[in-house]
Amino acid sequence: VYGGESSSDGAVVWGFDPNAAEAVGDDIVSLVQESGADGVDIELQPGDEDTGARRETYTNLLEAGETQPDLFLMDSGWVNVFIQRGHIANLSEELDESELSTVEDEYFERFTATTRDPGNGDLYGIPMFPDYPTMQYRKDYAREAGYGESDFEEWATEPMTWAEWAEVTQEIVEASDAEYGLATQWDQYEGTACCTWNEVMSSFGGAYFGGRDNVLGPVGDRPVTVDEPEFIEGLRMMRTFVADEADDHTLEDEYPLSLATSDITSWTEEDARTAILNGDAAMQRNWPYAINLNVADADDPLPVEDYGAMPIPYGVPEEEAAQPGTGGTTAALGGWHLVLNPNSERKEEALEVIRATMTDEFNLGMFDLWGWVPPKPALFDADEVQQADPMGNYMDTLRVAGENAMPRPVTPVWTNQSSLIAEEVNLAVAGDKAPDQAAADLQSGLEDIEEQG
Amino acid sequence: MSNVPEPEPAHEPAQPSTDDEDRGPLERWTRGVIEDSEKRSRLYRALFYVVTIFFLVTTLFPFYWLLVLALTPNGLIQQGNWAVSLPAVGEVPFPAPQGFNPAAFLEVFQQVPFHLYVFNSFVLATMTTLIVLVLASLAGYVFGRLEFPGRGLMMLAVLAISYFPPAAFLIPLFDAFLGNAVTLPFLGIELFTPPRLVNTPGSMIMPMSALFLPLAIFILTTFYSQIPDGLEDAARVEGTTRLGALVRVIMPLSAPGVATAAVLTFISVYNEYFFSSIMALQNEPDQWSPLVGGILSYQTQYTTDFNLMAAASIVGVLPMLILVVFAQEKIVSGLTDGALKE
Amino acid sequence: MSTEDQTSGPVRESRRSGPAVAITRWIENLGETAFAYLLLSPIIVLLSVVALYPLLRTFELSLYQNVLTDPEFVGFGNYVELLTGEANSRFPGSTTFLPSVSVDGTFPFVHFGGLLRSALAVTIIFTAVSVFFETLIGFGQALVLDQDFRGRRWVRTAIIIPWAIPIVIQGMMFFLMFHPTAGFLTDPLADWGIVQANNTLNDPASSLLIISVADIWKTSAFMALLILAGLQSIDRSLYDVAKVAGASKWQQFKLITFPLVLPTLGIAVLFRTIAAMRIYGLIDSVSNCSTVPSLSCMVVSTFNTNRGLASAVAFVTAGVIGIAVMGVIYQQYKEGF
Amino acid sequence: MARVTLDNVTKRYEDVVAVDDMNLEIEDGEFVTLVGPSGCGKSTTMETIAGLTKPTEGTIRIGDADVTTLPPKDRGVAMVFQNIALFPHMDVYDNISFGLRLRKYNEEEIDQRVDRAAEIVQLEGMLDRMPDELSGGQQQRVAIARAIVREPAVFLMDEPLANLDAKLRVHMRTELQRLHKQLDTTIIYVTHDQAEAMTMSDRIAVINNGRLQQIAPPLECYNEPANLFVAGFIGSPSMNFVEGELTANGLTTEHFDIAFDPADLEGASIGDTVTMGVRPEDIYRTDAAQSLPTASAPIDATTDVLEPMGDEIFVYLSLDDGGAGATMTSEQAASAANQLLMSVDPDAAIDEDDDVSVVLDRSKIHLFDAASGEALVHGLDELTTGPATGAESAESAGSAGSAGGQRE
Amino acid sequence: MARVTLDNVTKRYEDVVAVDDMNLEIEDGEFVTLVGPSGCGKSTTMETIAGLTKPTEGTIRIGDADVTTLPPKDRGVAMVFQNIALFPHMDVYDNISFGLRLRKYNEEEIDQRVDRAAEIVQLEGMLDRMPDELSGGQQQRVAIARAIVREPAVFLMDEPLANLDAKLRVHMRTELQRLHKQLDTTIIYVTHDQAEAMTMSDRIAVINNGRLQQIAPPLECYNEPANLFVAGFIGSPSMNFVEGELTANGLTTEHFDIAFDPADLEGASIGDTVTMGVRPEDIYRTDAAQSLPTASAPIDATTDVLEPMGDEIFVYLSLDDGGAGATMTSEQAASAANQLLMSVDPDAAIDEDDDVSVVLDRSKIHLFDAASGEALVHGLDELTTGPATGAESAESAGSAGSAGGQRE
Ligand SMILES: Nc1ncnc2c1ncn2[C@@H]1O[C@H](COP(=O)(O)OP(=O)(O)OP(=O)(O)O)[C@@H](O)[C@H]1O
Ligand SMILES: Nc1ncnc2c1ncn2[C@@H]1O[C@H](COP(=O)(O)OP(=O)(O)OP(=O)(O)O)[C@@H](O)[C@H]1O
Ligand SMILES: [Mg+2]
Ligand SMILES: [Mg+2]
Repeated sequence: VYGGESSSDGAVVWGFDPNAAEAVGDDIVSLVQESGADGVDIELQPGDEDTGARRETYTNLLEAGETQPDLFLMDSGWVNVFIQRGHIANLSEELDESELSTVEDEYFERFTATTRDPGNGDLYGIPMFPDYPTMQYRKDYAREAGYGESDFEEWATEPMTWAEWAEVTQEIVEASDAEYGLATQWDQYEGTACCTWNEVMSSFGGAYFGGRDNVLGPVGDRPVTVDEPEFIEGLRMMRTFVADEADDHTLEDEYPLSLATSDITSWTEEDARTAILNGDAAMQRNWPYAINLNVADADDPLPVEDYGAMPIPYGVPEEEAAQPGTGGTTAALGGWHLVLNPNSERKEEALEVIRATMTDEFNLGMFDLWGWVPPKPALFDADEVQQADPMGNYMDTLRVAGENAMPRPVTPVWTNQSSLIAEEVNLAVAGDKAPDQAAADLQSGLEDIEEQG
Repeated sequence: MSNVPEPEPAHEPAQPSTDDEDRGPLERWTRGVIEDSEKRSRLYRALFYVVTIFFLVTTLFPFYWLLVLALTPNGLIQQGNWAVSLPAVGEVPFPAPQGFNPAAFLEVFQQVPFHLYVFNSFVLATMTTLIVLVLASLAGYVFGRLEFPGRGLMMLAVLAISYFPPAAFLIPLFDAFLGNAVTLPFLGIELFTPPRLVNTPGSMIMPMSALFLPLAIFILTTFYSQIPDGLEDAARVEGTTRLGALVRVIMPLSAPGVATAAVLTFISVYNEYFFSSIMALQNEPDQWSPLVGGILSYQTQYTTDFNLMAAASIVGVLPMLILVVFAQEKIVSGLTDGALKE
Repeated sequence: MSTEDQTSGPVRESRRSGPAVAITRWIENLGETAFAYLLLSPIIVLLSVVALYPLLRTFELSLYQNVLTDPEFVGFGNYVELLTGEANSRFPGSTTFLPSVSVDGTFPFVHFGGLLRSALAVTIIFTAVSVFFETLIGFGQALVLDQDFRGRRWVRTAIIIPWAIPIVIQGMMFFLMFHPTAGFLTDPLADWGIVQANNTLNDPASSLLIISVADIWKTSAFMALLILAGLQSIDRSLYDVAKVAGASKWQQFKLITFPLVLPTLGIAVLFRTIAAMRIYGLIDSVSNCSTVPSLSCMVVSTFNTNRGLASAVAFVTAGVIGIAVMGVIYQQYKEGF
Repeated sequence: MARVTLDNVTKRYEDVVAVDDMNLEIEDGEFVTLVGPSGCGKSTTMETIAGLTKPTEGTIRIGDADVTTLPPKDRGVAMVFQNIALFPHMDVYDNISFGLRLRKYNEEEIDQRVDRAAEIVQLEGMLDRMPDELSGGQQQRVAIARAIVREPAVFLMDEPLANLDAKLRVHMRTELQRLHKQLDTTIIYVTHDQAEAMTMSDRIAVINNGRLQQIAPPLECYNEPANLFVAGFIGSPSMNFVEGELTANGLTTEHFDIAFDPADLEGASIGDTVTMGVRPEDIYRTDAAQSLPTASAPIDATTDVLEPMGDEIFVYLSLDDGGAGATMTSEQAASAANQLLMSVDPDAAIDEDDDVSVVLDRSKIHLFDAASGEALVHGLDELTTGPATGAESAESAGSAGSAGGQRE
Repeated sequence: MARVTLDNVTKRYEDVVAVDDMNLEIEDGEFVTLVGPSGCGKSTTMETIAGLTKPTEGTIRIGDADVTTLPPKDRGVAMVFQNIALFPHMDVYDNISFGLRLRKYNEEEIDQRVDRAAEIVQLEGMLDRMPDELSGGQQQRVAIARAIVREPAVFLMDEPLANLDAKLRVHMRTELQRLHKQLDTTIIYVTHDQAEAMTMSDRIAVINNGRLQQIAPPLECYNEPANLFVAGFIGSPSMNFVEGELTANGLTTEHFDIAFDPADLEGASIGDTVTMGVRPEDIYRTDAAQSLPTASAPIDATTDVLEPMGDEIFVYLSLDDGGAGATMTSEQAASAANQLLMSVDPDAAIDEDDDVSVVLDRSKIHLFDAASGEALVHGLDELTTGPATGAESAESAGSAGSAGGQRE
């Protein structure tokens, strides 16, 4: 019945982010075509929203030698695995020298590095956008608590401590319609381990593996530094935010209770985003796309004037951090790359698309459309960026976040470790397990995994 | 008339004699029920309806819940207030539709080409069911009606296949269906190179047949073994072969069993997604991905559009509902009417 | 001489020539054993190709360490690691389920350390609870459906339809019912102390309960369908005999209905037990494998990271299931299986 | 009290009336046999009594109680089913003890009763066989044993001996009769075996097309059948029927006349068509009938076919020369106008195609109204041989040869 | 050629030998009836012939071909099963036409044949009923129709008429016989109805305990039973047996003697215990036996119980004064030494508790070796009434009353 292998004859198929594809898919396609790939048919194929699930689908596809999709959007967290397996095309061989040097010269090299073969430095993907979370908040609510533009301006670039932030938030909640202060993702899943908790932990001067330098290894030869006071302190703070009542494990003297809804322990990004959009939450920790969506593309968006962003608060300044390279405001470094399917039957067109995405025009356009932060430092200060609507309004905050980005601890054992981390951290914050117990259990669990490689 | 003393120590023993005094209304009622067949049958009927309604409510409630979700605009769902205030009782947590947004169903169709997925599911399920029925009937006949050395062992072997998590079959099958050479395990001797079967019905039907075969075999074995030998004998004397008797007499007579095996297999395949989601590499309809693949990809792509998810689920269930309504009438109750002689 | 032969018109099979007839005749003349194996041959072929071969390969895989990156033959190393608890850290849910009752070291070789213990415990508890209630409810439903009453058709449809729901939808339903935002059941049930109020679907006990209920909701229909089929193939005249012999409704059930559907019931319980012990999809869609770590969960969650170990778990799972259903099989065997 | 009473019981299936307005009163302790052609409604009647089928109309009483709506288990009846219906999942012992176990008899009592029943039906030593390991007759005996162990007030037995050999059948009959006496139970019995019906029953109920034709003691049914149907049905081989016209001199048939005074005949008048019936054993060769005081006038015939049966020989007599086909048999002979079936002693010297002269025993001649089939008279010996007005009326019926005569 | 031959066929179930070394040769076109007690192996024998059961030992041939391993469908046999075995999921038409449809007859031919068969079994108009809507007898008729439409070379019929009423049975017998003649088929038939066996068969095969006892034409089995078993089995009521000792004067039993010359008796000598057998109809009241040339010496007896059967009366004679219990019946009477069963005319003037004198028909007296049961002689009229050496040897056997006499 289905005679041909593909339904989208002639089109370059691009495995894509489902939210973006649904909201602004057509615009993105036009943007690519206008950026130099005119004449190329492009079809965006939405994948799983959950990054882990999307990785598994792509793994199967590429392992099976499928010819489609021709292009993939891949999380900077797992491109490396595909490079190791030889599943994606080596762009160093596919692209011209000049194009390669563009990547070398114009892109954030720290971000680009995640798409290179660590062995020989070959390039396997074109960075699309780095992703840094911010603390987004309802200015309208804040105004009701008596805060004004000057405060907002200060908040946009000056990170607060968690205690300060909590106080402010508490005030806002009390003064406004908000039901609670903080919305974030804290389910048992990758996002908690790689990002939300990683940020809190780092801001308290903690780290999973003894500091920033050990994030990417060497597995087995690095300390596990989980059962440490700063780690437990961070957990207790989060527990306090969620807890209804004080108990042995809450820090009710330093932080308000019930600042966050206890529901966050089942939440992922979208739950948090809708919570602030609905007006339930005063603040939300989320990625830039949430800004774009909430102020522009959602069904019932908030006006830009009412939506603010600030860097994630911190527990201890960098100087006081127990683990090297941590402390201060921390944003988990996410981001996505564009990679090429080596089996593609439309390699030429696909490469054309790749080239189009390397243009400034595309980068700026995507920032405007969907809030993809340009992967090129030069563009950060570009007028177009500053003037982009609505994202331009949040550039300052994003820059601060970018400067304080913490890469993910992605190693071959990370999958096992992350599920363990997510589980323990989730339980501790939900109050199902004492934070120190969770830390201790996690310590031994991670050590086991480290040992066994 | 029976003034003749009872010749045997016990005819039918009498009902335990009842002394009538000092009985509460409940006891009287109970006794009334015990003694009065009219009352008893009324009680049975009442009990029967209570039980039936209980089953109906419990099985249907989740569907009602889906419907409520689908009809409620997503914004309202997220506020999550399902309390319904009842007079006298107060607030009762019970989901009632808040707002009315049938557009969700249309929206779902815009996203997912359900008709294609449903078509795939039907093709896969029908073919698998046919294969399973044929093979399981043979096996059921063999195991249920023949005596031969190795019978118990063969049955155990067939059964043992179902002990394994489906994942245990996956890698080698996936490899083979990709068109990689099949090699003899442990020895590494290359046997043959199969054609590339991924994204075709074959890659799903074969493993699914094997997966659902044991259940069907066991069902049919049980049913076939209960058909009296006399009927098979009669058929054979009339001129059928042993297999002819199977097809013409044993299978029709085991129709409840055959129908059940068929329905179970069909539904299982229709709902299967482990193999199909992997063999249909991208859950695309043109890769023979079944309905579940479509719904699943929908679910995973839009994790907070609860109303859409619910609507998609309802849409996914509808074909099955229709099938069950009509097929069960044809298959199952047709037989019941034959068997029920009252 | 046969008059049958003399009649014109009909084509007698034995008269028709050609290989088909010869084959039919050859088959018909086979001894019982040969005939049995002949009929089984297509199944044997199919199962060898799509079941036996993969299983052998998988078994081979289980003797290697992590085939994807550096295949290294380790013999039964994976199994040893699994049984001694050394591999625990590779699995989700290693420390959470059940308060840790330490039985470490009570056996010379096998340490029932956290993981295998929780996975076993989860699997067995889930299986026992769900199969028990499914059988009970399924039997009840079958008895209802076996009656003749107005609207039976609709009741039957209603009862069967949960079985027709894909697991992903079923999981979605129950997930949403307990979803902190969209759901409505958490609070009332938590008030009754049945489930945990917060983080419900990340709480092992609550999740296990919810998953069991979800499974019972769906799979009772499977039981009902099978048992109903068994009920319907009972010769109705036996009831006449029993009635006249003085059997009450209950006695008819106990002495006629029950023993006669017992073989079918046995099959139903057998297969439900097997399926329940392989529970995975529902866990994944309602809760997650860290919270409710079943045996199959262990297979799936290690699948992409360590195939050798995953394969070993698959075989251990099969072994556990084999042991668990031995009782039922023996019962069936006695019944003449 | 185990009187069984059926009042206007009717059982209708969609398009079939299986039992049609049946009224039956069976006394306590009576042994009543239902007989009738296949499909006439015997089993259905039994089923309504047992409570397995609700009658479409009418009421059923057992003892003094109206049991029409009572479930079978409360009616105190035991039944042997025509289709045997053994429980396939129980061995012989369990099948037989089924009813006792239901009533929670103690083990010993059960054992004892089962042993006794097994002995009665001669199945000792087969108690642990499964039903499918038994021969047809053995299965039937298990079914009987299953009913008799219970010793209830009413037994319903639907062709319980159909699959047993003659000897065993005789044995079972005796046993059933003894049981009947011992337990003083009411037995309602269906059989196709006339000997059985004759020897065992207190009364026989003849049913046709769902309607009761006659209920009477066996010999009364045999000797004084209420109508043509009963006359033809009871007795094997069947009664010979010859149609004729009632004349002033008696009966005139195509081939012979029987002389009597029709005025003595109630319910019929001259000119009516009546059917004469006579049983094969009531036809004698004229030469052997000297001792018969009530012989009719001799009739000439030709012997057609002889059917030796061991203890008797059936002789097919042809009344006209055309003769019947050689293959004509008792059944056809009984109704064919030109044929008579006669039974003679096995030693009788008789050959095929002999010319013989036969007489009928007038005391055994039955007359029926041809239209309604109702019996008019049984035995013409009480009637005068001619019209009452005639001088010959004084003539003794005893004078053989004078009463009526051969006509060609 | 449809000769059916069984050579040393044995069928053993675990602990039961159902058929024991059976040798049977049935000619093409022959009608053979298997009779024997319940459970003797008749059905099993049929099943081996049909191919439904593989014999444990021995070979079966149909025509000239060894069919021992041939599947049933290729044996060209049709069978009526004892348990009827209608296909419950097919209506009557489909049941009857099953075999024809399998053989792909064209519709018209099928219709025609089914109609004809339905007519034969009198089931016209019931073709669209389901089996469970039929009475027992109707079901059985469907089973017969299913077999006869096929018109095969060999018919196997296992009690095909057991559930039919006497009239229908007679009809069916005729039809089967006509079919037999018309189609010239071989028919192997099982029945418990002696009349059926007698009238229909070319030969009767008597089986006991899985072993063939005698195969012979019906009257031969009746008149010259090969052994005690056959003698007792064939004939209803059963033959009277009295055990006695062979003396020089003939047979001496407890209550009477029969005079003959034992030297004429092959296979037995003086002093041996022999069993005498005489059928009820071969016992006469002395006064009614004047015409009997071969009467034995009169025996005094008392009538016990009378059992009127319609066309005859069974009289239980007690030879000693002790008398038997009133409930003793034919079966017991036949084997009890002090009892004889006699059948008399229904008109006979006979009462209970009368003293009567009876004679036996010497020409119908059978002697059997008591130990082996083998028949020694059938009819003593050919033997001299006394020892050959005695002067009386010349005495004619015709002189009634002189041969033997009463003993007390
Ligand atoms: N499957 C079996 N297993 C064990 N014994 C059996 C089996 N089938 C039959 N028999 C025994 O074999 C013997 C012969 O059985 P068969 O059915 O041939 O008897 P039959 O002569 O037809 O008797 P009936 O007149 O009662 O039908 C019986 O004693 C019976 O119990
Ligand atoms: N379920 C039914 N549906 C329709 N007709 C039926 C049904 N059961 C019985 N009959 C018809 O009712 C009539 C009486 O049946 P019943 O079984 O009482 O006959 P019977 O006298 O026992 O006959 P037999 O001697 O053949 O057993 C028959 O004509 C039969 O075809
Ligand atoms: Mg009947
Ligand atoms: Mg038999």
